[in-house]
Amino acid sequence: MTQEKRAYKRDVVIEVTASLMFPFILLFGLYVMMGTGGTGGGFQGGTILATGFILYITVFGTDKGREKMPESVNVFFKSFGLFLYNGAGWLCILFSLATAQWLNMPAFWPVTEFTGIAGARGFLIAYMISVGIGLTVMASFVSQYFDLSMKEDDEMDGDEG
Amino acid sequence: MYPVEHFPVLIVGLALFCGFTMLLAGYTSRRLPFFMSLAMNSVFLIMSLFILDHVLTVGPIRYWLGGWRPPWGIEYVVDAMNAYLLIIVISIVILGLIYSRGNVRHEIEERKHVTFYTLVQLMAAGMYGITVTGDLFNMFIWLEIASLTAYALIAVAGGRALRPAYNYVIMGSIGAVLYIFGVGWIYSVTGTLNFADMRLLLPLVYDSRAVQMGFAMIVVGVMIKAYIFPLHLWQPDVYTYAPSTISSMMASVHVKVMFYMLLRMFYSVFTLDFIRHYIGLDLLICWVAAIAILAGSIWAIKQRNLKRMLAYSSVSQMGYILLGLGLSPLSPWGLVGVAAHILNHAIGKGCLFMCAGAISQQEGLRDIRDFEGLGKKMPHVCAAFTIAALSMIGIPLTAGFASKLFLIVASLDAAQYPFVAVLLLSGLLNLVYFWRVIDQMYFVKHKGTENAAEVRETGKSLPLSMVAPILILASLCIIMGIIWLTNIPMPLINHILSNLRMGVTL
Amino acid sequence: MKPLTISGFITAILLIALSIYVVEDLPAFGDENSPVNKYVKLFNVDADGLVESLNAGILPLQIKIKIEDMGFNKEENYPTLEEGNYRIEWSEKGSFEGGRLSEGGWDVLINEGEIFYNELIRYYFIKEENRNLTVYRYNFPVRINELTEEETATINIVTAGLADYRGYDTMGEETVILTGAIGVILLLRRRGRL
Amino acid sequence: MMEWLIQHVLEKYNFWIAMLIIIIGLTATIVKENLLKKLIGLSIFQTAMFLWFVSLGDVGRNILTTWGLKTGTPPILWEQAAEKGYIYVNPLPNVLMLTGIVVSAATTAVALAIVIRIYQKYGTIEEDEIIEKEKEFERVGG
Repeated sequence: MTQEKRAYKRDVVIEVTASLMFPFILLFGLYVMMGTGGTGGGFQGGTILATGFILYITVFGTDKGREKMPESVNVFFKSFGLFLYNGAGWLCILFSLATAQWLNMPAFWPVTEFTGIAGARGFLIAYMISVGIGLTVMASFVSQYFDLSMKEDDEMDGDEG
Repeated sequence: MYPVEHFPVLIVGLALFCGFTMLLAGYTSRRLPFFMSLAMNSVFLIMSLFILDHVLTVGPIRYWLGGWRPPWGIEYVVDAMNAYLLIIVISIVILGLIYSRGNVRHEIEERKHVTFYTLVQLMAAGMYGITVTGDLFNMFIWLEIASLTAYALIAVAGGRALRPAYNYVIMGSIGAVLYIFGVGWIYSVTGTLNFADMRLLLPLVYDSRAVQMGFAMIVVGVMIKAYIFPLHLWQPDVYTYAPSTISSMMASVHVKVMFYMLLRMFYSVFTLDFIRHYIGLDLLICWVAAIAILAGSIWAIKQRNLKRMLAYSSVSQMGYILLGLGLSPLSPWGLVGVAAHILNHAIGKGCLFMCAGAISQQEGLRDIRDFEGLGKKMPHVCAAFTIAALSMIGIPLTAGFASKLFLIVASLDAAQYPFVAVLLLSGLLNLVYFWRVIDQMYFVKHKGTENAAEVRETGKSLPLSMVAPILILASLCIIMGIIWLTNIPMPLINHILSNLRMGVTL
Repeated sequence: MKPLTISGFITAILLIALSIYVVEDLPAFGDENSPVNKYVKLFNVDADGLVESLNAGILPLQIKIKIEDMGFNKEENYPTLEEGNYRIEWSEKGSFEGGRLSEGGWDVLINEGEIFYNELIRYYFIKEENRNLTVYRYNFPVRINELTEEETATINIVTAGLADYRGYDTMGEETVILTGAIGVILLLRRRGRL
Repeated sequence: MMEWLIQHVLEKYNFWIAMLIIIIGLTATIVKENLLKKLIGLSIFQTAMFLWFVSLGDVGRNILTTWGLKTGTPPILWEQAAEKGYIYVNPLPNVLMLTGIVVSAATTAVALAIVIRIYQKYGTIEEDEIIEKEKEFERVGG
């Protein structure tokens, strides 16, 4: 076992509780993020998801944290969240053949067939837009935490003048 | 519902879309983001030409975001001023991107290029958003995106650029929060956030103190962002130590978009009756502008570093635009001067900063004193520098002369003779500090060696991708100077005057 | 006393003076009739013969012309007040409509003409006070509190406001978060592909 | 004077509290030498400004002046609101300030990244020591 790059001594109690709590925090974050019934929206859900990952990274160190959320997945989630939201925008124009405006949700005729105009807006708010916001918020805060928590020793490879 | 009406939102939305897909594409291959950004921005240039044609023929575009009627939802209003500014912003962003091809490889490490181009694209998206929006709070969001990317892009140069970037973050955030504070005040009295709706509801409460406070806070907040004279202290260090692509793009376009916000507040939200309501307010703005012009030029004369001198000269040029804004309640020529100088300064200053970046990259010289014989070593760049400098001074047949002429006609029309004197004196001061550089480049012989043949030929020559934008901008200075004097732009100017409710056409 | 502390002190004094000057025109805290929360006052008209026509459901010409030349007309992209386009409803004092207590007066409902929602929406409000009629215009909260269930089928009005009514702001805000993250990557990251 | 106090201070106590915190934040940003403390002052300034903006939208009886229970309830549709006599708070300032809070968070993140880079380069985050180090670098750099 190579010496993990961590500034503190390992403690079994913290590790076990953290690995136990981690999935439930994510579950609660998903609950808050999606659905019209709940109180939170995309932001609150995304932040709770981010706290789950941040707890994991704090306890297990950035290297194991990187295994849990590798950089490729992180970058993908950032762009995919915004792709969902931005896509919802100009898809409204595409689906309605340039008659509906930018974020005019009922223009999604496949969804409006099933749920009617108000239902279409409600469905897309609850699932497409909130998920988009949540993913971007989670990925951005986790990646900021990775960079800000960079250790002293592995960053001093010469800072340009 | 003309298909063209979708273009403003498509420009901003797809600019964002291209921004984060570049992040994904950059993750796989390093060279792809630059070409994606270049392609997307050239498509936007074509779309913006269509917008201008539609606005001039049919009329302003009013686009309801999300399908909600304006006082309730967000609305995009594109009239002649927006479309004109949008074309300038997109074309300068494209030229800046081409210039950055060679410059960024020299100044920034290879690993950071992907995120660098993503942030440049997001800054461009923020600027397009500010230009096109018709909603007060939406403008704050795009303002934040444009400045947040600018903070990070300045700090990326590392070393000397870190402290100025930090100062810019503090001043920029205070400016943005003051803008929101002002919006809060007028929102608390009228209850809407839409420009057109606010314009109709404000006259009922013109003399309420909340509206005065709102106006003051918004103007101060935007003045910090547009580095107008008393609040410009963060600007010189930022432009000297930032990467030269960023300082050229910010000096020519970023600040014009911030100034456009002030222009939109003066004409479309608080309308000129509000300014005429308080006698002497427009003269106060003119005098602040006059002090800005003179102080900026005097500071520029004292500078040794070329980029710092150009930074101070931008402060004084912003004074010109503010003078035009101050004179416009008195005479319509003021607004013509503002519209002209936004374009002329964008071209001239962009070219000057690009030349400064090229000189510091090729020869590594920053101090004006050791520019001897540069005319021979870098003939193209120095020629372009001279043309742009002449345009800044205001020699006839260059772009700068046209806007100075409009401003002088405006002050004569408004019978404000001290400002004519200020304009002529500042022309002289510009001559002093620009000629000093040209003189060093061409006419000063080497002190040590007499014969010029012994000029050492440095190995690497400038890549074409850097020289091309410089030459394009320099030639544009001349072409635009001639076009402004003919009446080709007259229909556009009449549309700008009528759309901003000046009530009179030239 | 370093110059910085002096300038900080002066800023504090200036801000206190400014707030004393400005506080008079700020709407009171928790006032539900302030322009932000309900409606903004347009003008008032003396109510000689107008009350009967209002009860009959026809907007008197005098009020219509005044609204038009105030700027709320066709050119400025506002719904027009033609004959069949609006309906007048009387609302009792204290009756509960869409999350607020009514003050007793006539509501003018206008068909909005949006693409996917074409029902009548409360637009103007006319109240009678001691011999003259004051005309108000309803603001955003009145519509969103009342019609969110109908229009967007979400219970949480703040989420509906965030994602749908002003959804474009939130997309800009997403980009702000993304820019924050990319800015930090650009400045601090040393390992990894980006 | 007494009437002015009741009408403008008791009835608008939200403005005075927000203004007090704004003054504290702004003076902290101006006075403090340490870069981090400047940033903390700036975020206090921003948060206080958002507090004032949200307090514009509150609805229902004012505790200080009417001593009754508040009648405003969060804007989540609720059947018994009519019987209990609760009215919905105005959701728009809340929506706008959710955006404002996120903007101030992102600005603070980028500013912290810059402060870390300054610390790596100058070894200190006190303003005056940084200026001396810069002069030193200039002399050394020649």
